[in-house]
Amino acid sequence: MPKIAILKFPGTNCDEDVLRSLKEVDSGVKAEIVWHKDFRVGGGWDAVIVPGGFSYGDWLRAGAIAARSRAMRELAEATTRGVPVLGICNGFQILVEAGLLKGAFLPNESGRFICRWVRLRIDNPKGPWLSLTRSGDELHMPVAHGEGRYYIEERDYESVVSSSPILRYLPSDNPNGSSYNIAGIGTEDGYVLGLMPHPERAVNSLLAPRGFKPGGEVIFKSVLHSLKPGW
Amino acid sequence: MGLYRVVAVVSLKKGLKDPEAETIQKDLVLRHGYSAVKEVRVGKQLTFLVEAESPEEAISYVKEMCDKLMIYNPVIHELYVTLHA
Amino acid sequence: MGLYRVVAVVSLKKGLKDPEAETIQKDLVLRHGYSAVKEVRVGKQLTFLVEAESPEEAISYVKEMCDKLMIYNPVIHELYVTLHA
Amino acid sequence: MPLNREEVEEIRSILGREPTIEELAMFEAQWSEHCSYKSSRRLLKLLPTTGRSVLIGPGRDAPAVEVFPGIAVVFKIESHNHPSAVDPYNGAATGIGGIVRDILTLGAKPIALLDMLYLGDPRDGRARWLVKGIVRGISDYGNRIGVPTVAGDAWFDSSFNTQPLVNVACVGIARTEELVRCRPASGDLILVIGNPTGRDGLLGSSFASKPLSDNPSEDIGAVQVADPLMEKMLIDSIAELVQRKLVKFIKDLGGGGLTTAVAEVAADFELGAELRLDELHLRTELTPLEILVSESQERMMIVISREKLEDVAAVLKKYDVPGSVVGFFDRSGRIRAYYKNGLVADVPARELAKPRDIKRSSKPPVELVKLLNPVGDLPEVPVSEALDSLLSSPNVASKRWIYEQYDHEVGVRTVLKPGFGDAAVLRLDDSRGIAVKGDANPRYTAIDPFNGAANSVAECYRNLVAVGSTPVAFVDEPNAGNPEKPEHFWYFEMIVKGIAWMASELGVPVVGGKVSFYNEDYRGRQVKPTATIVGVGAVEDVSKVKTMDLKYEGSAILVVGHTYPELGGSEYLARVHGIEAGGVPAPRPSSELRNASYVAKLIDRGVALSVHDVGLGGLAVAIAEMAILGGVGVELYLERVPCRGCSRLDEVLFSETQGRYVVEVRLEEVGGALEVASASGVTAAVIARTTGSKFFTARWGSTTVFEKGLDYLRELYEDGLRKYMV
Ligand SMILES: Nc1ncnc2c1ncn2[C@@H]1O[C@H](COP(=O)(O)OP(=O)(O)O)[C@@H](O)[C@H]1O
Ligand SMILES: [Mg+2]
Repeated sequence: MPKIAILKFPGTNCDEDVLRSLKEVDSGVKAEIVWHKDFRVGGGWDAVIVPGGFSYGDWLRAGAIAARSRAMRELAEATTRGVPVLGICNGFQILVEAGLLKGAFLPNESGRFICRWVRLRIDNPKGPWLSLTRSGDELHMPVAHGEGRYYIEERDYESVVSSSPILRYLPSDNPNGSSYNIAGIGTEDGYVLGLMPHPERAVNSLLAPRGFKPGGEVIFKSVLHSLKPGW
Repeated sequence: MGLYRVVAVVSLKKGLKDPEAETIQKDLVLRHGYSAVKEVRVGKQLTFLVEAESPEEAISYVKEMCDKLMIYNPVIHELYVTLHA
Repeated sequence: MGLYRVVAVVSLKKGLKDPEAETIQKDLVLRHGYSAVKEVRVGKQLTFLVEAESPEEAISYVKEMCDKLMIYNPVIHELYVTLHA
Repeated sequence: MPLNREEVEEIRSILGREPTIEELAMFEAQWSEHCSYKSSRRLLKLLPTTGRSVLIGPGRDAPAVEVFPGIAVVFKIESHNHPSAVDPYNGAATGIGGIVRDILTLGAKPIALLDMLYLGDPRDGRARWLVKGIVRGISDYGNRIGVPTVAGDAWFDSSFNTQPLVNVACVGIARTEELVRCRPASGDLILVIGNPTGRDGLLGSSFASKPLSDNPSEDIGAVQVADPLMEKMLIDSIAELVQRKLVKFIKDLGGGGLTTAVAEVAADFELGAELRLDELHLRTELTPLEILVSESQERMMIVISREKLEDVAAVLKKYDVPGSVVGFFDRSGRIRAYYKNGLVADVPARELAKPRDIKRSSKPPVELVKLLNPVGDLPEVPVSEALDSLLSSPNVASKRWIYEQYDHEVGVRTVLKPGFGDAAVLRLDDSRGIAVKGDANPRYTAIDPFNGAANSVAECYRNLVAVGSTPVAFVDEPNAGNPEKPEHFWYFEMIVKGIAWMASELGVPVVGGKVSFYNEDYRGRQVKPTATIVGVGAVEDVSKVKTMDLKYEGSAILVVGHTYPELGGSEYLARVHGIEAGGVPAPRPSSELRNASYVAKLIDRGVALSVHDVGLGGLAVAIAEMAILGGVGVELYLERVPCRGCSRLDEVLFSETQGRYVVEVRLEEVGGALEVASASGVTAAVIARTTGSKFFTARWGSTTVFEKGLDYLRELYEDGLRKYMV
């Protein structure tokens, strides 16, 4: 069984949710919440998830302080060794702030925090986190963020649009005014992926409101599938 | 009539705890060795481009506006209004 | 050695939609009739109390720190650093 | 409220000498209304506090009930009305902080927040500023600490324009055997952990125990800036301390600060304490007096045995939570505080912690009689327009603008989310869960505090039943005026009696609560006295939980319970006729019980497809909400509504008679459902059917009373509150 680290900073608050949901997807999973002070590249982690929350209170800017932390330097090192990394919500913001993914974040266009379910569509699924999905698949899951307006400059967008995995809100569902309706984006090989919506809140149909299906399950299944020896 | 750029800064009153500033100082500035920084304070800066007869008028116009609109809360904030340099 | 107050203002680049500024402007003009306000911009102001040899040194210390620590994000922000008046 | 002359005299006689200024401050903090309940304790004894499920009743920071064998729910309510009136953002935020810390004291894990907000008229500028600040404060704080805000109540009324009511509740869970219930013993160390103490919040609880000054900016000492990050670190570090069994006792440093925390524990366990005030970690230099009574937020007191100190320190260091050993408990029965080796206070713990009750006089205000008179002949108004007006009333309209600002999903438990049903439901393990909801109706309690408060209890009960839970326990928060004014105190008295009566009748204990007095505006006018009730229900199988949106075309709609001509105090009278008077709907506990158990049966047997209780705005509003949310049309036959004494259409449509539910039932199950009803003496009738038409139509015999498009109604409902908030 692969070993997954769930990296926790002061203010991270979705760590236990990710753990619970991973176990719901596969009860045998080996996953562990790792306090940022204890996180090491050499910890033998097969994948790392940076969960949501408000690291360091999100003071200054969402994810900005955590992005400069020692743990994130270790994580950056891990990505060069091909360890898959998933950033969810604040985790995505941290990865972007740390320069592991392109773009930047701005406050929601409404000026308010927003918590609601949205529909996403996948472009260029690639890499371990999306291995069981196909281009054009629709996934449903909730967002909950105040600074979730993903922004990417046009030339950067041009350079990733046809090569990198991108998750987009259906245009009618964009909750924050992000560029090109982007909800999530990955590196070209898809090993590092970040997304604003919360897949861990969408692994069980019990938690999906009427009209929505739990679309987070496939992301966790994908990584567990991809990490199986021989993949 | 002229156009004036008036800057209003809203910050927490002295003596009140400022968790944002403290976190920035402790977990960012000092952690990375910028120890010459003795204190950090955080405020919000609003810049208004105002049409007025004179700079004084522009300033007092903005002051009144900030009060009326309750852009800051006099109970916890201080407001500092100047003409943009 | 002296203590200098250095002010760093982080604001959104022009052209990026700033909901806070828009809300204030809408509220100002539409609801309260302050139509002399032509533009509103919002920024975050960080004030650092810095120990340095000279004001110039204090400023360049803060500038460097802001770059290194990414106090602002050059993709979306402008940074403006001055000595406190 | 500063100590009065008799109180100072009493302190002299307790000490047998002149008190020091530190001692005076300690008494002032501890004997404030907020901390001591000196005016309210006698009446609170009337509340039914016992029951099979009750593990810990009133007395501790928070009560605990056993919802399932081995699973305890810890929940509590709190008001932050006064701080929110002067600083809505931080006032509301620190209210959340405080209530969460109450839950931590038993070692429970906070899993849900509720906010019950009684706010000003959204058309008023200051009121709107308060609303926005309060909601943002709750949002920023609750979201940051990772506890979902899953339910609440929101009410808009000009009586709250300058003094809103911000009542918040937190729900936590723990395994029963893991609740922190040890006794602190002599020799145990007292630690204060969390934020360094500052001058902020100095004597905040005495601030909450007096009317607002007319110049709010003078109350700076009582203002506190919220620090949700520190709160989150407290939650995480305490969870680890508890899990590793390193603490014996935990207490929140709330109203009255260090003094209250230490004095109450010492008094409860017949101990004394020795404090070294200079050991406490501070933010700025403070005098010993300030250290004793500062109410800086995000601080907790933990009591540990000496040999655990090193382990505790390591946990605190891991989370970067500052802490200091400020003293220890002893057998002296006295609180002795030293500052730099000088003794600054030496007072008996018991006398400090338990001031004598004050018997307040109580007298119904004379104007009240007029309010209670039956409302005279109402002009006939078109009911169709009345319905529009009700659906767009901010009190009735969707609260989406509020709850979408709250992360109500964190924790991956929220099975029934805000806006979808009468209460929120959270899953615990795979199949079991709990339902939670908070309710009040300030208009009812302002007209008739006894019956109004009883109705708040009943409404909360119905909301819990409607989603498919079994009510287990309540906590309550009466928000009243100045207890020194007999006309204000009377409301409090009646509210408590009304709550006690209804809770006893329903057989659900009131296991805890909080009292808020001095809710007056700066002119000394009492805001609408309000009885807020929060309830918890047990859900055996979360997959059976019922939402209120209509599900299918072609099903039958049942109403459960009789409708009486009870328009007094209703939303209809207020909104459409501008009248806030009349006898409020009568509480009818026996039909509440009967109807509830019937609805529970329908849910349990899988007969009910959707359920909604009838509340504000009456039957018409309840059905409209179900249709709007489900996007399913309805044809309503008004002549079939079981009524007693109704002579007008508006009575049938908008009466707020209690104890009623609307249930959607599959056509083929109707016969069975009605049989069960008559067998159990319950009034139930099919009054409508669902259609594929996307219209809400009401007929009386062959006449069409109204016919409205669902999209049109949805717009009214969704926009009623939102339109003021942009
Ligand atoms: N202040 C609030 N915070 C969070 N949710 C709220 C608030 N006010 C209302 N709600 C939610 O909106 C929905 C409707 O509430 P309400 O009108 O009070 O229902 P009811 O009439 O059944 O008591 C519920 O899901 C409730 O929890
Ligand atoms: Mg209801």
